[in-house]
Amino acid sequence: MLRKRIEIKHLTRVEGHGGITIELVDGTVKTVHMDILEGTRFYEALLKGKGFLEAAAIVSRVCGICSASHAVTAQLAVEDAFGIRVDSRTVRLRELLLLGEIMESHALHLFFLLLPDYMGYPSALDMARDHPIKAKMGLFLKQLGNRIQEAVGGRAIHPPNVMVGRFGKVPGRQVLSDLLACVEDGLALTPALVDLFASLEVPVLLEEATQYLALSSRDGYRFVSREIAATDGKVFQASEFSRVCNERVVAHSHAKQSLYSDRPFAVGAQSRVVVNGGELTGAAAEALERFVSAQGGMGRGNPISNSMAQAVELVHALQAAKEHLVDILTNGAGDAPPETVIEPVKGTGIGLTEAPRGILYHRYDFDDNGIITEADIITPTAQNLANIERDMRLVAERFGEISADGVVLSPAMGCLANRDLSFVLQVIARAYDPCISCSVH
Amino acid sequence: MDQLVIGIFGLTGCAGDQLTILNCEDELLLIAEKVTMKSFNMASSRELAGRVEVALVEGSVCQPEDLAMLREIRERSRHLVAFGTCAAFGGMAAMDQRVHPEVLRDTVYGPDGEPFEAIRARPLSSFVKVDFVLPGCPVEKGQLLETLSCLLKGSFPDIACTPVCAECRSRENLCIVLERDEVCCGALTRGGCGARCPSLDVSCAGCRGPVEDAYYAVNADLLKGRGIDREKIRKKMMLFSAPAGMGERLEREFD
Amino acid sequence: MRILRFHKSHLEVWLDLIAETADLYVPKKAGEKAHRFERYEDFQEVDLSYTRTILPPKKFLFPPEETLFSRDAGSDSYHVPEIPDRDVVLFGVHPCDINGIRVLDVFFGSFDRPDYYYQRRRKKLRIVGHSCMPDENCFCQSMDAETAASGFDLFLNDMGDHYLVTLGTVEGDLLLGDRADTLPEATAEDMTELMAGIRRRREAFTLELDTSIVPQAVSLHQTDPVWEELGEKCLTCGCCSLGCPTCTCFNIRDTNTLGGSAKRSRTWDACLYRDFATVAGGYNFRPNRGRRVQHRYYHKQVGFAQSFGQPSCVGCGRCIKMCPTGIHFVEVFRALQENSLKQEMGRDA
Amino acid sequence: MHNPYLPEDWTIMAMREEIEDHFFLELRPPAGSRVWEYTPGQFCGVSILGIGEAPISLSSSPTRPETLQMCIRKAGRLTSAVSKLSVGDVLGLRGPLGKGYPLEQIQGRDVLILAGGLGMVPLRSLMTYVLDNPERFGRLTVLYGTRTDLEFLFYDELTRLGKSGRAEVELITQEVRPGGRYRPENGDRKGFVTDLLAGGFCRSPGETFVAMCGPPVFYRYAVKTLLEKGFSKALIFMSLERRMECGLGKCGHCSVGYRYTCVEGPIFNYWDAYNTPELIEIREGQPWINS
Repeated sequence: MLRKRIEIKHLTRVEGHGGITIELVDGTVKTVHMDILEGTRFYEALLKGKGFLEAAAIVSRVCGICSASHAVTAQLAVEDAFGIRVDSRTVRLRELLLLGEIMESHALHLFFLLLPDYMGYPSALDMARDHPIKAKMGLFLKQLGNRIQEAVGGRAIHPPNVMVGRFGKVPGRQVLSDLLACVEDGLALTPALVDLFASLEVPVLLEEATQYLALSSRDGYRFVSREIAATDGKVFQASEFSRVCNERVVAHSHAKQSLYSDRPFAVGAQSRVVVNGGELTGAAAEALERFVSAQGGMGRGNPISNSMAQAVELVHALQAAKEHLVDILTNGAGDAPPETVIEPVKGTGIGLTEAPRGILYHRYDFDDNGIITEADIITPTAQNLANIERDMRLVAERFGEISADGVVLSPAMGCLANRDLSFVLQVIARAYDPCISCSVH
Repeated sequence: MDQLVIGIFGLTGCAGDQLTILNCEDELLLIAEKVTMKSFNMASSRELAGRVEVALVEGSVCQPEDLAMLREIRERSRHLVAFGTCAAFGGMAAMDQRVHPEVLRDTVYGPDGEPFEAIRARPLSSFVKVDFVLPGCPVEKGQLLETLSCLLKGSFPDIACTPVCAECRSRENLCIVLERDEVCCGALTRGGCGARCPSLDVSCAGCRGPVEDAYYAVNADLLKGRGIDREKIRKKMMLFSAPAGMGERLEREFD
Repeated sequence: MRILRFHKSHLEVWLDLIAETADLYVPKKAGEKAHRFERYEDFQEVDLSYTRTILPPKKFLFPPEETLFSRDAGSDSYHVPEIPDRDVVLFGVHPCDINGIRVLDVFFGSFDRPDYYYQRRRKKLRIVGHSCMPDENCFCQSMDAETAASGFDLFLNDMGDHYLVTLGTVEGDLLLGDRADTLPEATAEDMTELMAGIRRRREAFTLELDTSIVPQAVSLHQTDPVWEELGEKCLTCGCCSLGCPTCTCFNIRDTNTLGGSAKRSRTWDACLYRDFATVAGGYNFRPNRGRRVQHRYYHKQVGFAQSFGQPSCVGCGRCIKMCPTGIHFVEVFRALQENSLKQEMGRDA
Repeated sequence: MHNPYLPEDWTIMAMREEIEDHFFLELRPPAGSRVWEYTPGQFCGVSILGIGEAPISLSSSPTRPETLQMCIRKAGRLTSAVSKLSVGDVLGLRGPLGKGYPLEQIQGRDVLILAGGLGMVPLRSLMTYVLDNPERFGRLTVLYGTRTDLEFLFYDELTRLGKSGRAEVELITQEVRPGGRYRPENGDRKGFVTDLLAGGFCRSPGETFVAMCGPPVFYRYAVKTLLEKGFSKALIFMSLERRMECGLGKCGHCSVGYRYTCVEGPIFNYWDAYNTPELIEIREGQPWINS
């Protein structure tokens, strides 16, 4: 019996500490583990006994990259529990904040974590020396996302301005019009952005049928909704989500894993584009069409397409941010936020958003005083873990034996040609843009 | 001149402080020009071993692996910087030190989980010598750049240790405690953020960690005197203002 | 001094005119109860009925943060930043704050070492005073600061539908423009009314500090338990100092840029902060909270007077109003005086 | 208008590690400028822009006007940075600051210099000044004590001076360490600096001018002995350390009671020191004002 073990101790250019272990016996893949080595902070336990006012400040610290999503999702959960309705400006500002986060996160991933793989550099800073224009485009888009988050959330990371029912201070007219000007500059970059990512040879690693889940909305391409759609045609309500994704503890990882009908599923940019792509308009819709025609569709199970979906979402985020800014500037910016009287009610609240990496779910149970008695946080990366392992297993089965022994992948694999299996596995992991802090919280 | 070699490491945390380095979009290329960044796993696949002049260590020690890594980093580094509030004070994960970590573990992982060693989050200084503390959740970009600039000159920066109130008053904000009778941790908390939250009309959560002589009892009395519920005060102060090891003092001064 | 009659209906036109040639700052509402001196933009925002602003006018002369000088990478000369050339007109300053500025003038001009940065801003500052009515925290009359004998360019006495404007300086005269020569002089009746107003105001004070024995009370009771009690009550948030019209302590600190340029700047500091008296090497001359509070009280009422002939406190009441834990400046001295009285009686008995 | 916050760029001409972590520096003024006029006992602001500024006593005497000398102890950020400089480098200087010794008052008197540890740094300035003006002063006595003999500053200079007969010099140390400078053959003694005061070494204590500098505990005991021996409250001068930033009596950090030590000090006579709140705690457990 010939045993082989491929071990990647530390994944790089992902957020957090994670590794990959694969065991092959006589050329057959026995186990594939995405090892999540990150330390646990026990957020769900820390939340117990805390007041509803502190929830967002606490959970935003789960992750530096997705902090705005966590903050907004927490407030949505609180508002759901207490039956608080927020005004339309607050709704728009929250979406704007999430769009800023999408821009920052996607630009970071596309330009800093992913592009170096395609261009053959160990890091974006190395790449920037030879390709300053590409680097600057990435930096500009990333900075724009941060500017939006600073202006709306009060800080690029862990936004303190997101409060229950309102914003602490609504950004002033001047701030918003400056942002609008920057967004216009960003929109002017979109053709170059789409050209850049359309020019990459995206290797088709896999074409196995994949189950995608995303929040669905019938009024445009949105990041907040209380309905979840699966690509098998089923639609679920927020309250059904924890049952649907069925999160459970696994032995090899501090992160839990999820299964949909006992099978792995994917969430994230690619899932959103597959589920809601029809709602895209303008340049974002055109970009999607271009990527689809180049790669034969987003929903064909190739995880590498996730990056292209992120590029599409970057274009969409710029368009949507403009729309929100124009609306807020027209209908009143900077005025005092509405006073909301918050009366805690005993019960349960659920918050759902599309974080950059997919569906983010918060559920809190409150007592009469608004103290949290039970908390549940299901993060997108945790949902994706089982699917990442599935993809790795499939790739390892297909290419593992030959490439691990030094035979390289075919040139048709684009940037993956001449690379060994462990590199390919890392590329798969990075394609999901995993956020390990989120997955272990 | 030899380039300054900095190592960037993350223990258990949210990566927000490392992300703050990448968020210096305007300065990033200049930083890359002047500073060699080693072990910046989040941004680079270039794993560089060897000694570093300065190690920026983010996150707190939450598991035995963190501790082993921290000790290795200390060995490799001439200076070690506690980078962010988790590293400096234990951060959010260090609150509620009285609760046994196994209770927390079982709450999150339930009876089915494979038992792993659960320890409570501790700041770096509980285990190794820390040469400089750059607090913040996340660290302030300006202070980060100041630290890097100062390190290029061979020194650590001169960072204010006055409370958030100093900056809040200088910005002529309305005092949240006086005007709204809300819990605000400004007087307990290190400034340097420009009173970011009170300037947004949001009370200070204490995310930059406590000033050297944080005085919980007075804060508690003051807020209780304004009719704020005792538990509310305790909870708010627990978030950040009472880092690992100080929580007990808070409890004591509270009763 | 010449006093002119100025009808309020002309105020807006006048302010607009001043704003054309100078940087004009006026009291505006900040939230429900507070005020700030802010740039004049819209006459509707001007609220001259305010009691006190959050920060006193010292922010215009001694800003919370000020760059002293900088040097570019590779350069061998220091660069001192310019300040705007236009005059700064502060409109609606109350007598306590005018007297506060007089204290600053004395202090920043002291020891044959005038403060360069203060002086150059001071030269550009024009002060238009405004009469006021005290609230429960005002005790300026106890500190001899309830009227401004000088220190203003113009002073507006509110007489209902008109002002009686006292001309203080030629710059004040110029601020009035052509009006200085066309406005009617105050009549004898006006003066009677003005005097009556001053009396009414004097009677409106509810807070009083007997300053006659303050120096003795402070000097004789350094070990009074009141200081330790204050130390226990003080948050050392520093709000009393930062908001004080005559507190002037600052920190000097250097900062750098990646490009290699560096600057030295100063920011407000307060003697209540722990590290205020810490020397290099770590020794702290005032590690104890009570001592720090005591130092502040001593310095305001006694120490400053010993050096400069008058206490630096002008009785504006900001430190009382702004103390989150309710430490009451006047009550502290009362307690000291009572303690000394008790001791005396104890001795007699 | 003169801007007293701006430093001048002086050049390091000589630099040596006098004792461990203590660096002796000799500086020359910027081209076209001359060394300031100053009085022994004054200090200056030493700075490297970007790192900070620190108050440093002058160790040289205005009688030797070509350069300024000082001795910097590596304690904080600035002094650590200074310790890494070398000859030819530039240092920002601002001064002279503070008030030095009242030279008119010393005129014609015997001078007793009493130093504890690092206190020798500013006193060297006065010592040199007195030696350079022998016609204006009476007898010079230098008594210098340290905790260990590793800490003797200017040892060779002081020993030479003692042997020259121009002054009476006595060195004493509490502890002899390997590699230290203690040499019994030079007359060095073991013990406390106050031991040196035991003998009847002064012709007329009441008329002698005393300049002393050292750590707080040194003042406490030395002053007591001096007063017992009949030295005058008005003629005992001490150099006191406080946190000085601006050196102009503005920033407030050095203020004690009603005094700004950076402009009214750092040299105070005993009476002032005793009667200024907080300035010095002469007697243990004493309140900060002696009423």
